Amino acid sequence: MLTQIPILSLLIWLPLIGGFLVLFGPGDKLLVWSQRISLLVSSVILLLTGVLLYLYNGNSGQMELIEFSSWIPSLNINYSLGVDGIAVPLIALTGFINLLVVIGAIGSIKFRRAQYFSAALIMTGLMNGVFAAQDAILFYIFWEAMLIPMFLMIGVWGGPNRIYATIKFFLFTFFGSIFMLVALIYMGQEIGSFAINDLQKMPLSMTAQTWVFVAFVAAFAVKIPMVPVHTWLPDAHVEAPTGGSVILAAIMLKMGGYGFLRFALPMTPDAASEYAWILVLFSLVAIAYIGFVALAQEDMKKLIAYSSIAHMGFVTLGIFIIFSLTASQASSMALQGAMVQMISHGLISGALFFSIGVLYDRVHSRKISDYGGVINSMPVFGALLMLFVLANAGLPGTSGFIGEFFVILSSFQADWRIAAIAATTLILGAAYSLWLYKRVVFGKPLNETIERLEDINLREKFVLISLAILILALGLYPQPLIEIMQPSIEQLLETSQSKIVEAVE
Amino acid sequence: MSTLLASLTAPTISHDFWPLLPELFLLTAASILLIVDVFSTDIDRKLSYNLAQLILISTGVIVLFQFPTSQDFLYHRHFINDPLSATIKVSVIVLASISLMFARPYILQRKILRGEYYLLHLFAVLGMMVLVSGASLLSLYLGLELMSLCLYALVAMRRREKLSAEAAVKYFVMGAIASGFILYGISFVYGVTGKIHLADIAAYLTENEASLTLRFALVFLVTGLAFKFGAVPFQMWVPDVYHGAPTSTTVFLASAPKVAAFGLAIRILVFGFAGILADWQSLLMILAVLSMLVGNLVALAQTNIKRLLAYSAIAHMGYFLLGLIAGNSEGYSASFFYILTYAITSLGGFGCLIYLAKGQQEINQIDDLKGLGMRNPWAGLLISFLFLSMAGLPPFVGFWAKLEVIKAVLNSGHIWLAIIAAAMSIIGLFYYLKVVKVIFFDKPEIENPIRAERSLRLGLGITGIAVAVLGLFPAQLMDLCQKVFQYI
Amino acid sequence: MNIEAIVFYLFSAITIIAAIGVITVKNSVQAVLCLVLTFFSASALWLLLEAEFLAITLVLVYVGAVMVLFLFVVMMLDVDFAALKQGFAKQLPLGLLVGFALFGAVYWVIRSQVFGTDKIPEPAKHEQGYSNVEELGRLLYGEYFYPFEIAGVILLVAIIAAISLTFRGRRERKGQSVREQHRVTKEERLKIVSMDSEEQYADMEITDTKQDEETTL
Amino acid sequence: MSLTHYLTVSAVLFAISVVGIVINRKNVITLLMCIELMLLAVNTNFIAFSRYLDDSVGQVFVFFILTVAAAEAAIGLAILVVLFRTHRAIDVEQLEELKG
Amino acid sequence: MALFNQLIIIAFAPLVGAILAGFFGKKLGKKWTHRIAIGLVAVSFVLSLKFFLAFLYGAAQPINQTLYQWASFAGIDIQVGFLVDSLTAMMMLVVTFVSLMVHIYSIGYMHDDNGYQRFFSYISLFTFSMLMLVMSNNFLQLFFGWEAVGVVSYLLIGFWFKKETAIFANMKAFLVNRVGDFGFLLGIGGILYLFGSFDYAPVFDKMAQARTLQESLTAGEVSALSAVGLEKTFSPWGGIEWSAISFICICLFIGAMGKSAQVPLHVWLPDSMEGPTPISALIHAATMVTAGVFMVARMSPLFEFSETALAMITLIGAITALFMGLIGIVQNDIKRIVAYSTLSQLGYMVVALGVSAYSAAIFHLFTHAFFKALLFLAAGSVIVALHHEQDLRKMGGLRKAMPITYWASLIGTLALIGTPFFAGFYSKDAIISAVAEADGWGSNFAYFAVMAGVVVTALYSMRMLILVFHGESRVEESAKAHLHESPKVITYPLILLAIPSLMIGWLMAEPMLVGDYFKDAIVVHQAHDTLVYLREIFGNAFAFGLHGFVTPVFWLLLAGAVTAYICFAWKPQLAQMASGIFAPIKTILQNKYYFDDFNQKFFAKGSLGLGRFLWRYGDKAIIDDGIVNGSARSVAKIAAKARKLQTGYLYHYALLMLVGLLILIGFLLLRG
Repeated sequence: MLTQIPILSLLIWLPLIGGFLVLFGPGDKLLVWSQRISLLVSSVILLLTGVLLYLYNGNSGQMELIEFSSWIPSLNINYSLGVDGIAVPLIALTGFINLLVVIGAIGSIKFRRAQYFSAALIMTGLMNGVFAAQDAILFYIFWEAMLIPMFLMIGVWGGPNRIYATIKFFLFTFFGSIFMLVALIYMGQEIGSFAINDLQKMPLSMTAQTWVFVAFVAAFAVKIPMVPVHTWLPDAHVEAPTGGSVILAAIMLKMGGYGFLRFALPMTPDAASEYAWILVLFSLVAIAYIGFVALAQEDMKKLIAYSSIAHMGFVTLGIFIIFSLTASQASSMALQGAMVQMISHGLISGALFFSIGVLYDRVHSRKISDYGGVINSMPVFGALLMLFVLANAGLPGTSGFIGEFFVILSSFQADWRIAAIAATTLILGAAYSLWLYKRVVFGKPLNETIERLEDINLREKFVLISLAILILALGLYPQPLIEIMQPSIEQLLETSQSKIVEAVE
Repeated sequence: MSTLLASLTAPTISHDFWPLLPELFLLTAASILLIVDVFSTDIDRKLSYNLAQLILISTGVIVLFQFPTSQDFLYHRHFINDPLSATIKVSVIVLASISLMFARPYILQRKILRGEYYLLHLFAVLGMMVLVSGASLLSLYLGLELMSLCLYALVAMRRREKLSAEAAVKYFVMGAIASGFILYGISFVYGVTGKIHLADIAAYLTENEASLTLRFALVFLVTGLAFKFGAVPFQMWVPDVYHGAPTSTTVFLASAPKVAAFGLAIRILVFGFAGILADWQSLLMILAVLSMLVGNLVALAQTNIKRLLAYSAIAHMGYFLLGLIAGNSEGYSASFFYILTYAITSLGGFGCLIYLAKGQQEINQIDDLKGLGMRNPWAGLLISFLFLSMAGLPPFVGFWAKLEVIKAVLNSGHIWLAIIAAAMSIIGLFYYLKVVKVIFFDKPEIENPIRAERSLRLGLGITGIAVAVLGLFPAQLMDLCQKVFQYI
Repeated sequence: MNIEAIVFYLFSAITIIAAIGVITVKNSVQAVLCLVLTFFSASALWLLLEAEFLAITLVLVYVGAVMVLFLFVVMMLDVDFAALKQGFAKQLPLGLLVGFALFGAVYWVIRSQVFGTDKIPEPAKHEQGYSNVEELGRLLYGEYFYPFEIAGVILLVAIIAAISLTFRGRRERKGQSVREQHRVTKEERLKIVSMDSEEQYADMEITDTKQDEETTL
Repeated sequence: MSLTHYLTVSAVLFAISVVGIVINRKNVITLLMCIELMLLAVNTNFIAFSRYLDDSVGQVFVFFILTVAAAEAAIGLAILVVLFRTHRAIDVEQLEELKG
Repeated sequence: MALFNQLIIIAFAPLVGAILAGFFGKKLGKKWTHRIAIGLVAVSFVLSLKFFLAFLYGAAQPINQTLYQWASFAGIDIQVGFLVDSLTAMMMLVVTFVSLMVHIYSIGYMHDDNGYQRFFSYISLFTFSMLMLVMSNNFLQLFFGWEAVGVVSYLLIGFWFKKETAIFANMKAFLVNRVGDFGFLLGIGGILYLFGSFDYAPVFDKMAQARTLQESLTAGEVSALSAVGLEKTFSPWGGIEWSAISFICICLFIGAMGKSAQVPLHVWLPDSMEGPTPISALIHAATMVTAGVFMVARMSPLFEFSETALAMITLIGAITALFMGLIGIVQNDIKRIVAYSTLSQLGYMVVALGVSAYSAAIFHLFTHAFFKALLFLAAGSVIVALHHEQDLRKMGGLRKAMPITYWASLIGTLALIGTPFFAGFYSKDAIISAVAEADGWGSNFAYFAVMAGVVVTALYSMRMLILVFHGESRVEESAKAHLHESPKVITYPLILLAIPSLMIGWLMAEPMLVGDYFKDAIVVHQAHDTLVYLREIFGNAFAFGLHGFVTPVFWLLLAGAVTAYICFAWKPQLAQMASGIFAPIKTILQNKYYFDDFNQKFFAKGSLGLGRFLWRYGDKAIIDDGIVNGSARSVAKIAAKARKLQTGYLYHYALLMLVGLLILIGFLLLRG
């Protein structure tokens, strides 16, 4: 019976409908109602992702749970959904994070709460759409539409400089993706189909590939974000409300990586392989350069934001190092590393932003210098934050380790110097993470406010502990996740073979 | 049988007037309304309004009832009856009807002569209907003038307002010059080909090489067209007129005439001058690029929302032209889709200014929208839909419009145009976002909620929801836009 | 040089000089008169081109009606023509440049290599008894009935538009609009102004519906 | 007389009207007159072509242009009146509130 | 019970203890917390002892088994599993024994601390991590344990998180260790690259093949390696090529340098004394810091193929052994002296590794674990007795009040300085003789260093002993009043540790040093075997002890001890005088050769400065202000300019329209 339900459509539309229901419902006047509906919908989403994991077979590496219905026949754009091992974990992550965001918002958002819930829910639906879409235009629609609720989320509930941040965020992302749209349309109208599968198979000359690849990079590099188009991220993160930061860091950034895997690699493999070195270079810059920059931050959120950039550097490194690798084993490992890093960073950065949110709700400051000795009054919180910080520093046994480990090891196969630069994260990551922890959590209580802080309540405990459990579980036993992804990664490596055809022009 | 044969062979003078029924009906009904209005004592002219709406709807229904399935040249080939003309007629009627919804409360508050205002609307619609059915340069010209004269008057209708008068003068003078250019061009076309019927001109062009004089004439025609669209460098009137005109007129001006002008463009360029496609293509390219560039850039510097929308309209015309540049039926249908959806969007975009206007107080500055999202979340949402649609963001219809024209232009091989269009839409996004920002993020100066007339709510609702619904289900409209070009 | 050429050159010269006059003379009344002259001489040229009906129409309709309307408006508007000194010196060079360029461009496509007599010879004069009016009438009421109808509508619209724009009618009726009264809000009805204690009632304003300022001709 | 002669006259008229519009900074009425000049140029064109093509259509066209021009003049002057009522002037240079 | 299940119990019992103590400590109460924790560690200890004895009597075979598949894809299998051989068994014994002692000791030491349960949780967790490290059968798990002990060490150093110095020290420790891990990770990368596997077994198999080849064919190293396909090289830049094995070994050793605190990555260890004393004994003396030594010994099949790496190890070890000992002389903090002594002893071990005397190194590790833990715990006992006073200058004459502690310290000190028959003697003498035998690069310097180290060790050890327990009491009055011997929970571990410090040497020297206890675990090439001489003269443990009295080592030792006695007990003025004469040297020593200052100024401040610079100028100025906002600004500027074109004047509009027309015409004409 379970196999009959259109699970992917449900995952997209249920949150959307829920979101609009909350938006147009009684709103803050009947807050309890809004909260309950949001919680209910979020729980059902999580349940549905469970069903998805159950239904997903994943041995073939092909798309599964395909849904197809004609949408715009004249342009041959279809409502076509499907998932493979790359998308499934990301959808699961989305469902999970969404529930936490909704729960987290109950206490920390003070005004227009119903609208906040609805923004979160709508965004979840759209993000699921991004991961499930099998039609390039459908993908693009979700991809762009997602910006709108995020734009509002940062703009309405954000910090003092929110407007600059949110517009910057929107423009940066749009800047990248509009060229991707042109590229997609170009490809689509060449072969008369926008199905991602067809686009992946389509032969393209080197020139065309190069241009399309540049467009893809523009879109995905901004999203992920890569140096030097990363500067929207610190601003957006700092100004966003906790939930916004969490969604942004945990899921939205992943879309860049997802896009590289789903579009750039299989559609333009030759161009990608030709220019991979540039992206590898920038990934390394992200890791080392941003590591230092993170060290200098005085704002907790900014620090985590920069650390996110550095961590996402591993994703791009893992993705593009495969072109320098000869052994398929190593390529698999690199992509596995990139994927695991995405999931794990989703959990860890989510956890860190939640933690900062916990502090912010109490002290109303994000400046590191306003804290000190938090552990004296908040021991449970301190312990959990310790775990997250260490995971952020890539401690083995936490999920943060695996991705970095795989990526470093596989890039060693290409060139040990790349691995050496990437491995500096071991030092830099530990330095900025632990220094942050030292300044904020350790030490004598800085002032009376800190001394009188209340430790995390049940709601916050639920959020943080569930994240902690996942971080540890993934770190200690990543095999289930790896098993889901492996066939699809193999498949991806296969499709990413050269497809250059010197078309007669 | 014999009579049938006779009617086929004999040069017949009698005409079948059924295809002309919508125009005839509209004219007659408008004339009746004129009389009714004269004798009406109601200061609000409620009856006139209702009648006007009724007339529009009936006309629309008539058009729909006799929706043509073929392409017929009638009345000594001055009139063409084809799906394209019928579709444009219906859409113009719908747009006019919605803009009357917006106009009603506005003109009531500002003591603009009511009956005449509706009448001029009706006649403008009649002009557009004539225009899009024009099969000769003469009937096209007359239709254009009928439409334009009504619009000149509508712009000046707020007679005590300095800006309105200024706008009217500018519009009139520039419009007259543009008509002069078109006529000058037509005179050369006539001089070279000896024809004024589009079909004849097309036939001439297939038989003969186009002379320099003819191509020269084409420049004048294109200039006139560009003026009507408000494409750079013939855009100067757009911001001033949109700004100075009564907002209710701006609503109308920014929507229906654009669609009609599209019909004009198709008639002239495609029906008449398809033979020198390469020439007008390259001319339109210049216009398109300049429009996108100037429109978006200058819009960025605006603080007045009407002017912002005006410049955005200029930019949109640039995108719209991309479809025409493609020079095939796919491109034309893309442009048609673009102009239709843009008309709906801009209708709502300007309409929201009326919606927000409070009494005599006009909404002019972007900042006047402050906190709209808080004062009236529904309106805030719908208005943001409109603006985001203009920015071309999915899932709104503006996205599909942009997608189609970009697809068309890519299809014709002008990749650089697509890239410019994409780059410019980034700038475009910025100022639309600025508006959305003001709506949702800024604190309002007045906190009390907005109460608006039913017709306003209806108008805004229709446009806002249309933008979203068409965004989700654009297929039908796209198909329609493609079908109407099946005869080309 | 035959008589036709002499007439052509004479009236062309008058037309052009008068046209220049239109845009250069300072006085509007003089300008209108210049325009009248232009029309007259142009109608002479039209006669040369055997468009008798139109030539006469031009004089009758244009000079007789439109130009009189112009004059009427010029006179009616209480314009201080002294203030309307033609200050075109600044624009002049640019204007001339553009004008010449335009003319040059046009001339390039109508030059005698294109439209000379060798290319398009002048057709034979019409025979005796040919009626230009009849010819036109036949066309207008036959083949061109549809445009003709539209032209009628255009004139109707012109009437409506002109009247509605200039019509001043009775002063605004002091009628009540229930709609407006219904919709007025508290803020509009009463503006509370903070005031000093000694001038108790002085600053209190009641803002009601503003009376529109009337302008008179 | 060749066609070119007539066309040249009308081209000159056309150019004059255009120059008139460009250089006129003061009087809106002059603008209206320039427009009439422009139409005159067009009409002359049509009639000349009509003559040399030996085809009456051109004249019919002129007939309609004259009609429209009359209507246009009427509306133009009406607008002028409106302008004068609001501005108490018909100065082109004063028409600059709408800009930017 | 299957052996493998016993191993699981050994490893996970402490983890269970840690979880119970950590999460339910508050509910269990102090008493039950330590009972559970100690009980579970005791279980581990007993089972470890069983394994050790089994290996000692040659009754056991190495066990190599997978616990679970951690990750497996594309032909790469990464698992969590145990490899237990003689080396592991010995380490397990050391870890569990010392840990057990420290657990017991902590009952007394941490009695009044608020974080009592937390402390037990941490040390149990540490025990688990350390066991995972030593029992690992693959590099990933090794790295896991490696990092995990680092983290627990981090947590424990910062146990008193209100103390600014403590939380500075723990961060420093972690970061310096991370520098080592950087190398370690690259080493693992090299292993994967070279051997295509994370497991020890295939690596050792390959190396064994190479070794057989090398020894049978008497071919050179390189050709032997190339015969098994390991001849790859790395090129850091043009022209220069490093052999892959050397590269890997050096990288791995960098990891070891971090963990085992070798110069220049030693700076964290003295500072780590900010933590509670029991953990100094457990982590920073007995177990964790020796992980590096253990790792190198474990990797002996690899290191044997890299002369370069061995030479580097020798050199670094020698420097550490001598120079860190020197600092110990001028320290006044009781724990720091022991810490520097630890550094110096670690240097000895590393030197031994460098000269391929792996078994000597491991044996020293073994004995050192006992006596150094003993010394730390004894120092802790003193500290507790004096109410957390650590300054030597405020001690003295404690012998009377604290007899057990005194005797324990004495035994520990004698063992440390290498008095014959004590535990340290056997191991240290073995190292010295091995170094004497060695002829590799740097071995001469190493020999000098270890010999000089003997004097130095004796000097600072005796100095400490004398200043703490002998002479006049300088104890503050307040503390003097209730000065008494520590409670039994403290003294019992001391006694229990004193026993092996006394005896373990002559009990174990024979099997471990000259016997074949490590035959299955440690590989030494014949050409490198520096313990040959020792084997020749060893005879039996007793004879070797007697022989010890006639070696120069003993006389050096005596010289050091006597000097200490003269300077600090008999004629304290002499010490004053000496410090006057050697003032510059003393300053250098007191400033620890300025390592800390350099690190603080160059690395800490430098990276922060670099970070700030990059942020301000790279991110903010160039990217954000320059490119992002700059382009936005210039667009806005152009927009404002373009806006001016719309002048509002009709004639301009008309003009522009005409110009536009002309442009279009011109374009058309140009187009032809």
